[in-house]
Amino acid sequence: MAERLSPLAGFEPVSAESLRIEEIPFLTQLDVRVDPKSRAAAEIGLALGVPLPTEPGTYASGDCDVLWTGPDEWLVLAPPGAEGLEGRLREACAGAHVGITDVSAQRTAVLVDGPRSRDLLAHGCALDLHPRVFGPGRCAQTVLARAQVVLAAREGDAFMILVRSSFAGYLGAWLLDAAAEHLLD
Amino acid sequence: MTSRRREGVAGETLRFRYDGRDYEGLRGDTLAAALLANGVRAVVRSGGLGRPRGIYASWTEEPNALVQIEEPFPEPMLQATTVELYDGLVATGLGGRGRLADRPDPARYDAVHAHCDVLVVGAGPAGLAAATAAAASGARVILADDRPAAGGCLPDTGETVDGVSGTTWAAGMLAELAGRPEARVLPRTTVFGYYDDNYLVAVERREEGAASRERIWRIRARRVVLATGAHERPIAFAGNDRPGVMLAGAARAYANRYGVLAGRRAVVFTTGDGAYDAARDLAAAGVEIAAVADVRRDAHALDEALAVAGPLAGTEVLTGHVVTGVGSAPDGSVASVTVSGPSGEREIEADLLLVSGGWNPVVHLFSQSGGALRFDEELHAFVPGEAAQAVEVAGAARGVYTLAGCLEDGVATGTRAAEAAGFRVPPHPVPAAERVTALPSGRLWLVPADDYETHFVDLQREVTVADVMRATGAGLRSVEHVKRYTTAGTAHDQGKLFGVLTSAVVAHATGVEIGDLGTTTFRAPYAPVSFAALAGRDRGMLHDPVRVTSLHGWHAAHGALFENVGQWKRPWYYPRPGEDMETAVLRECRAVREGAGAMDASTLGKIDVQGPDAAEFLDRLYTNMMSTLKVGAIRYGVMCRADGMVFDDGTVMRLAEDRFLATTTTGNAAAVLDWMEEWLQTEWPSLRVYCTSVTEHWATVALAGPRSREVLAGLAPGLAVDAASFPFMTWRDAEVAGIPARVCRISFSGELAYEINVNAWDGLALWEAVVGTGVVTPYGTETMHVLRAEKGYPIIGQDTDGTVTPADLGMDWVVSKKKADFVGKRSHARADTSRPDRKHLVGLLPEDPGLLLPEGAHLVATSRLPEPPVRALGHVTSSYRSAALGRTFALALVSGGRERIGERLYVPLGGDPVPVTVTHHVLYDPEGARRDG
Amino acid sequence: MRDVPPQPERLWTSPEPKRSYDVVIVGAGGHGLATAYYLAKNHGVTDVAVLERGWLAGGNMARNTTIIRSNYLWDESAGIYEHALKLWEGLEEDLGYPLLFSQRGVLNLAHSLQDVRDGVRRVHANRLNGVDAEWLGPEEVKEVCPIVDVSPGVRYPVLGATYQPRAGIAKHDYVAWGYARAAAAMGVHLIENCEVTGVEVVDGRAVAVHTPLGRIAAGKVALAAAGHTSVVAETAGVRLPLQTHPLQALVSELLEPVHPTVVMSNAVHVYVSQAHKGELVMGAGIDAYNSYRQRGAFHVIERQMSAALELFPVFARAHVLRTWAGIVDVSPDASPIVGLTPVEDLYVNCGWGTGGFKATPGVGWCYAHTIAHGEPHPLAAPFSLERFTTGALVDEHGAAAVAH
Amino acid sequence: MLLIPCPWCGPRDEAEFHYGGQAHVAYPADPAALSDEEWARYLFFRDNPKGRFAERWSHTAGCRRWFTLTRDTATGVFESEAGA
Repeated sequence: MAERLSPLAGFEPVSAESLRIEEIPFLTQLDVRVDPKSRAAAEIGLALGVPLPTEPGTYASGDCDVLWTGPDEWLVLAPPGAEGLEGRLREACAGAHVGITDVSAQRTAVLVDGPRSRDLLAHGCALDLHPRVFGPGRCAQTVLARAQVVLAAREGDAFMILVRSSFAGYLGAWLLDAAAEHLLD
Repeated sequence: MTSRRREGVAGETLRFRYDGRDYEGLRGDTLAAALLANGVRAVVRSGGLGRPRGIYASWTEEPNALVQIEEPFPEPMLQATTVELYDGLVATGLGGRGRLADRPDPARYDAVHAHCDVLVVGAGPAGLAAATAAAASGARVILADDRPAAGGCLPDTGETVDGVSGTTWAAGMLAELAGRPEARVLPRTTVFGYYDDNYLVAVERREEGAASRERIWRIRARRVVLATGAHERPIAFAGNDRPGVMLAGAARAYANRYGVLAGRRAVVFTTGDGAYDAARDLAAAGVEIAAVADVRRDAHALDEALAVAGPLAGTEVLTGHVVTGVGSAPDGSVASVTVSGPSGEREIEADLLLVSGGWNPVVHLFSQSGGALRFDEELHAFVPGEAAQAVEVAGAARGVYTLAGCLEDGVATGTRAAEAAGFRVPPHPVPAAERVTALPSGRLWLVPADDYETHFVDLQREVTVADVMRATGAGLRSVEHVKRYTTAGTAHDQGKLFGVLTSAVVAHATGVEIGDLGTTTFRAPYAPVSFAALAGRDRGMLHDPVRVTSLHGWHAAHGALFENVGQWKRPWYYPRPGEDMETAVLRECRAVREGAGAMDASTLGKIDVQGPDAAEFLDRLYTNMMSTLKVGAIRYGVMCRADGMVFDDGTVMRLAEDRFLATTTTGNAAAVLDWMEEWLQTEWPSLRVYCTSVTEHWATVALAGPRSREVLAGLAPGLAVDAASFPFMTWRDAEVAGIPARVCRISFSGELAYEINVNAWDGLALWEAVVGTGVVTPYGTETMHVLRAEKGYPIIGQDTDGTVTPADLGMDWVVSKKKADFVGKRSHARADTSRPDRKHLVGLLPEDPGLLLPEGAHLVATSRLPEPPVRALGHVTSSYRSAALGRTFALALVSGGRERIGERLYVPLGGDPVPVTVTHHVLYDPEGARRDG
Repeated sequence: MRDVPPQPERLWTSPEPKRSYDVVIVGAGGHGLATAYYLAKNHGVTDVAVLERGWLAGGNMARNTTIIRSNYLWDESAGIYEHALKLWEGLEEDLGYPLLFSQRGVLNLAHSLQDVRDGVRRVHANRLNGVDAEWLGPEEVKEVCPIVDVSPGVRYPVLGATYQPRAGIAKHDYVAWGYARAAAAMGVHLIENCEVTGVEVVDGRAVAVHTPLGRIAAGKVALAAAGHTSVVAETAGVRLPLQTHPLQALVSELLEPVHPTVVMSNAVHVYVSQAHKGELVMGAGIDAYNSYRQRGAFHVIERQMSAALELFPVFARAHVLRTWAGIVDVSPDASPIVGLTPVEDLYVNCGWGTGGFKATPGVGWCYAHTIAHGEPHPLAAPFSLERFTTGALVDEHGAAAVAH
Repeated sequence: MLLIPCPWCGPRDEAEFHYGGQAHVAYPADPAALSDEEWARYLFFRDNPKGRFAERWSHTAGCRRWFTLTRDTATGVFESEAGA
C-alpha cells in the first residue's frame, strides 16, 4: 500500500525552548454519541477502559483520551492504528441507540508546548487559558484564529489542538506567523 | 531659534524634520514638546481660514496640532502631542486632510485576547493605587495606560507622594506590580472601546523592534476600574485659537515633564484654583506671569490662596476679569491679551495665554459602557452616574481632583473591585499626599462679546460660537443637530476638549440648562485607531482560511488552476502547456466522454446519519422518500427550506438499516449539518438519530467515462464491476489500489462513473493509482460543470438562487406525493409557487452554434427591444461550449419555460437581440444510454 | 465651519402639536419627511404632523453610509429604486437645498465565478429596466478605482465588477433637512421629542396616536419608524414580519482624495466611499441578533477592517475616528413592506433593512400617493404585506445584489 | 462581543454562536391543514419586541447544542436562567 499522508505532512515543526509546535498525525479518532445515562454509555466506558466524562469541558484519560464534546457526544483519541476500536465499541453496546463514527482523518492533532504556549494561543483563542481556569484535564470546542478546533490542556504548558483536516494548512500557517514573536526571546 | 528648554534638562539628542526644517529634540519628548522647545509656536495653518494654530494641550485631548508623518512611513493625521519623538522623524503640519501612503505598509499588526479579574484603565495616581490594591489580593489585574510612562498627571504636576516625587512613587508602584505574578502592566496602550459584558478593547503602540507595530488587546474583565482622569476645559473667547493660547495644565506639563517653557511672559485666564498651581510652576521655571484674570469675584479668598504661593507673590490677580481679546504677532501668535472686568479693559503684553475653564472628567469609556452621565452643579461638569456594567470610576474621572483624594479613591475602588471579583484584599495603606483645600470654582463657558466670529468651539473644523448661534437661529435645538449643522465635534478629536463647551454654548443660545441638554454620544474609539491594527493578522492568505483537500498538493504540482468555492480551493482545470482555458476544458470533457477522467470530489459534504429513526428523519427533510432505500443502494435527493425553495441536493446511501451517509454540495456542508441538528434538537427531539460530519474523513475521487469500469476493474481486482453485479446507484466496499474503499456507482456526467471514497490519509495514494493507470485524465470543476449541464443537472446556487422550487427545475420526480409532509411541502401549495408561469429550467441553443451566451444574460420575446422597462422572460444560468454537442448551449430559467420548448426567444447582448431556441434541459444522451457504459 | 456649503438661515420651527391632523406620520426620518413633503406637494395634503421620538432624522437617516444606487436585480426593486434615483437627480433643485449629491458611480465587486454570474445577471436585468449598468473586468475596475487591489494573489481576487455610473452619495443630514424645511414651509408640523406610544384603533380603523404630549387625532396614521415599526404597529394590533438588528458603520479622519467612487463587495463584505470632506465612510456587516440598541459588537468592526485592507491596502494607516450603529428592520425577503394594513387608515412603510436611504425620494413619493389615495402606488404594490402569504416574495437575499 | 451563557460550555463569546431568532415557534403538527395565512405566520412572522425576548441560540463552534435564553433587546442583558 502506498504511503499515507497527514494533513500537515509539509509542516516544519517548531522546536524552540520557548515553544514547540508539531503535528501528531494518524491518531485513531471516534465520534461517540450516546445518552450518558444509558447502559450503553456505561458499556462503552468499560470497553474504552475510560468512563465517558459527563462534566462539560473535561476529558478522561486511560489507554485513550475521551473528550466531552457535547452533552451526548464524545471524541475518543486513541493511538494510531487502533482500527479495531470502533468494532469493539459497537459490539459492547450492540442493539442500543448509539452513534459511533470513525472520524480519524476528519481532524489532525497539533501539539503546542513550552512556556509561551498560552501566549501563542491567546493571539487567536478567546478562551481564558489561565491554568486556574483551563488546567490539565480541560478541553473545549472553540475557535482558534478563524478555524474551529477542539482544544485540550495537557500537563504543564502543553495543549493539544484538533483541527479539521482541510483547515490544518491554514492553521499551521497562522501558528507559525503568530509564533514568530515568541521565538525571538 | 533659541531653545526654550529649561536649564539642566539633558538627554539623548534626536534629529527630526518638521515642515521642511531640521530640529533637535530629546528622547522622551513628544513632537509637540520638541517643537515648543525649538520655539515653534505656529505649528499648523488651518485649512479653511488659513489661521495659524499652535499647540493647545499636552496629550490625546489636543484639538489642533495635527501632523502628517512623512518618514519613515507616511501616516496621516497624528497629534503632535502624542507622537513620541524618534531620530529621523519627518513630519508636516496638517491644516486639512491627511495623506495615505501610495505603497504597501510593511509593518505587521496583531491581536491578543486577555482575561482578568480587574482591569484598571489609567495609571495615574488613582489607577496605580487601585491596581496595586487589587493586585495585592492575588486577583488577576491588568493596568492599561495610554502613555509611555506611568504616573498620569504626576510628571506634569511634579507633586510628591509618600514623600517622594510622583514619578519615583509611580515607578515604585510599577515595581510592586511587577512582583505580582498575576498582574500585567500595559504601557502605551489606549483602551478605546467598552463593549457589552465587560469586553474592552485597547490598542498598544509597541516599542521599536517589536514583532508587531500595533497590537489590539481584547480584554474580558470581571470588574473594571476607570481611572481615566480629567481634561482641562477651554473657554470660548475672541481669538481663543491663537498660537500661544494653551491650557494651563498643558503649559505646566511641558515645563515639568519635558522641561520646556511654552512662552516667556504669560497671562493666566482661569475659573478656578488649578491654574494657580500651573502659574506657580511656570513662574518658578522662569516664565513671567504678567497677570491672572480670575472670573471669580471673591478677591479676599483669592489673595489668601495666593499668599501661600511663593513664586507668585506679587503677581497681579484681576478678580472678576475675563479675556476679551488676543493681539497677535506677525506670525499670528499671541503678542498681547486684552482683559476686561471691574477694573476696566487692559491690554497686557504676553506671548502665552494660559486658560483653565475647569475640568471635564474623562467619561468616554463609562458612557460607552452604557453608564448614565449626570451634570454636577458644583463641578460644572458631566460625571458618571449609574453604571450599567461591572464598572467603577476612580479619581478625577469622577470629579475627585485632589491628589490625596485620588489616591484614597484609588485604593478604595481597587479594593472594592477585587473583592467584588471574589478576592480578599489585605489591609492596604493609602499613599500620602499633601492635602489642599480648593476654593469653589467659577463657571464660565463663553465670554460675552458683540460678535462671536473668533470664539472657536472647534479648531479643526473652524467652528465658532457665531456658527453655533446660526444653527440655533435656524431652528435647531438638539446638540446633535448643531453638531451636524456646524460640524463641531466631528474632527479628529471628536470634540474631546471642546465638546462639553459646545453643549454649553448651545444651552446658552437656546435658554436651557446644559444638564438637561446633555452631550453628543460618546462612541468608540476613544482615540483614533489605525485600520491596520484592527485588521491585525487577518491579512493576505490569513484573511480567511484556505481549505484544501488531501490531494491539493498534487493538483498544484500538476499545474491546476484553482477556483475559490467558499473557503475551498478546488482545481478548476489543468491546462497543458500552450492550452488556454477553452482548449483545456474541451480536452478534459472529451476525455471523460470518450475515455476516462478523474476529479477530486472530496469537498462534497458528507454526513453520517445513524439511529433507529434515521430513515424517518431523512424522509422529513428530503423531498423524496429515503426510507424505501435498500441497504447497499443510493438515491439522489433534494432538500427545501420551509419556504419550499431548493436549499441543497446530493446523494444518500444506505449503509445499514439504521445508518445513512448523506452528501451535500461543497458550499452547504456546514449549513446542511446545522439544518439537520436544528430540526433534530428543536422540533423532533424524540427521533433517535445522531448526525456526524465526516466530510474530511474521506477523500473522494470521481472516476467517470466509458473506460472507467476497466480502470476500476484493474485497480480493484476483487470487485465485480459488471453492470449486473454492480448496478447504477449502488455502493460496494472493496479494496482499490490496495486501499480499503467505498465505491459508489453514481454519475454526475451521464457517463458510466464511480466515486471512490477512502480515508483521506490514503487519498493521494488512490489518486496517484487512478491517474497512474495512464488512461485517466484529471479534470476540474469547469469540466464537471459542462458535463453535468449537457445532462441538464442543475448546480444549486448557480442554476438556482433561493427562489426556485424542485418543480421549477423539472424535478417533480424527486418530490414525493406519498409522504404526508416534508419540510417545504406546504409552501409548494401556495398561490405563487403553483403559478403556471413560474420560471422553469430549460435548455437553450443559440441559433449561431458558435455563440457562447454570457451567463446572466436575459431572455426576451421579441427580436427588437422596446423602450425600458422591458419585462424579461428569464435568464441564462449556465452556458458552455460542448465538445459532445459540437456547439454551444446553455441552461436558463425561463417563465413558463417547459411550455416554450421549441420556441424562439431572444437574448439582448448590446446590438440586436440574438435568437435562441428553447429546448428540454437534457441535451446530451436524453435516453441515459451511456450510464452503464 | 468649512468644507460644507452654506446652510439656510431657517430650517424648521417647532410648533406645539394640534389636537388633530388629517395625516399623522410616525417617524421624522428621511422617509417620514419625504412622505410629508410629497403629501403636501403632490397631493395638496398639508394638515400633516410628523412625530419624532428623538431629534429629527436622528435615527438611521443620521447613521447610514449614504450610498445611492438603483442597480437592483428584480424588476420590482429596480422600479422603485430607479424612480428614487431619477428623483435624486433633480432633488437639489426641487428642495432648493445643497445635498452634495455626487454621482460618482458604484462598483459591486465579484470575487468568485458565482459572483461573476450574479453580477452579469444583474447588469443584464438592469439594462432591460433602463438602469445604467456595465460589467467591468479587473483592469477596468482599476481604471475606475485605482486603489482597489485587483492582483490575482490576494485571498479573494477581484474577478470583475458591476458598475452603475449614475449611482453615488449624498449628504444624509441635508437630505433630511431639505425635506423638513420644504415640508415645514408648506405647513407640515414637525414635532420632535414626541414618541408615539400607541395607535388608537376603533372599529378596525386607526383614529389617533398617543404621545407624552397627549392624544393626537388622525384621519390617517402612516408609520415610518424603521427599526421601531414593530413596536408601534403592535400597539395597533398589527403584526409585521420584521426583525430589528444593529448595523454598524465607521468613519476615518479627513484624507486627501484617494477614492473616486463607491465600492461594495458582498463576498469580502465591504462598502466604502470617500465623502466630500475627505473622510472614508464605511459600512460593516449586520449584527446577527435582534437588538434595539444603537451599538454593535467589536469583532464585526475588526472583520470589516480586515476585509477593507484586502481590497484597499493603502488604507492601512488610515484611522477609525468614530463607529456607530443604526437599528434596521429586516423583512424575510430583504425587501421593504409598503402599503395598507389590516387596520383601516393605518399604513406601513418598513422593512428597508440596510437599504432605506437611497430609496428616500422614491418611497416618499410612492408612500404619499398610497396614503393620499388609500391604495398602493403601482411601484409600491409589489411590496405589499400580502406577498408573504402568497409567496410572491421579492427576494433580494438570494439574489445577487448586496442589500446595502 | 456578548458573552453568551451556553448551558453546557459556560459563557462564551458571541462569535461562537448562531442566532436562531424567536424561541418556542413550533413546526405545525399538520401543515397541510393550515390556511395560506396561517402557514405564512409560521414561516415569516416572528415577535420583535423591544424588551424581553425568548430566543434560540446554537453553540455552533462549541457543543453544537441549541438552547433558549431570554434577553432584553433594549439593554442586551441576558436573564440568568437558561433552559435546554
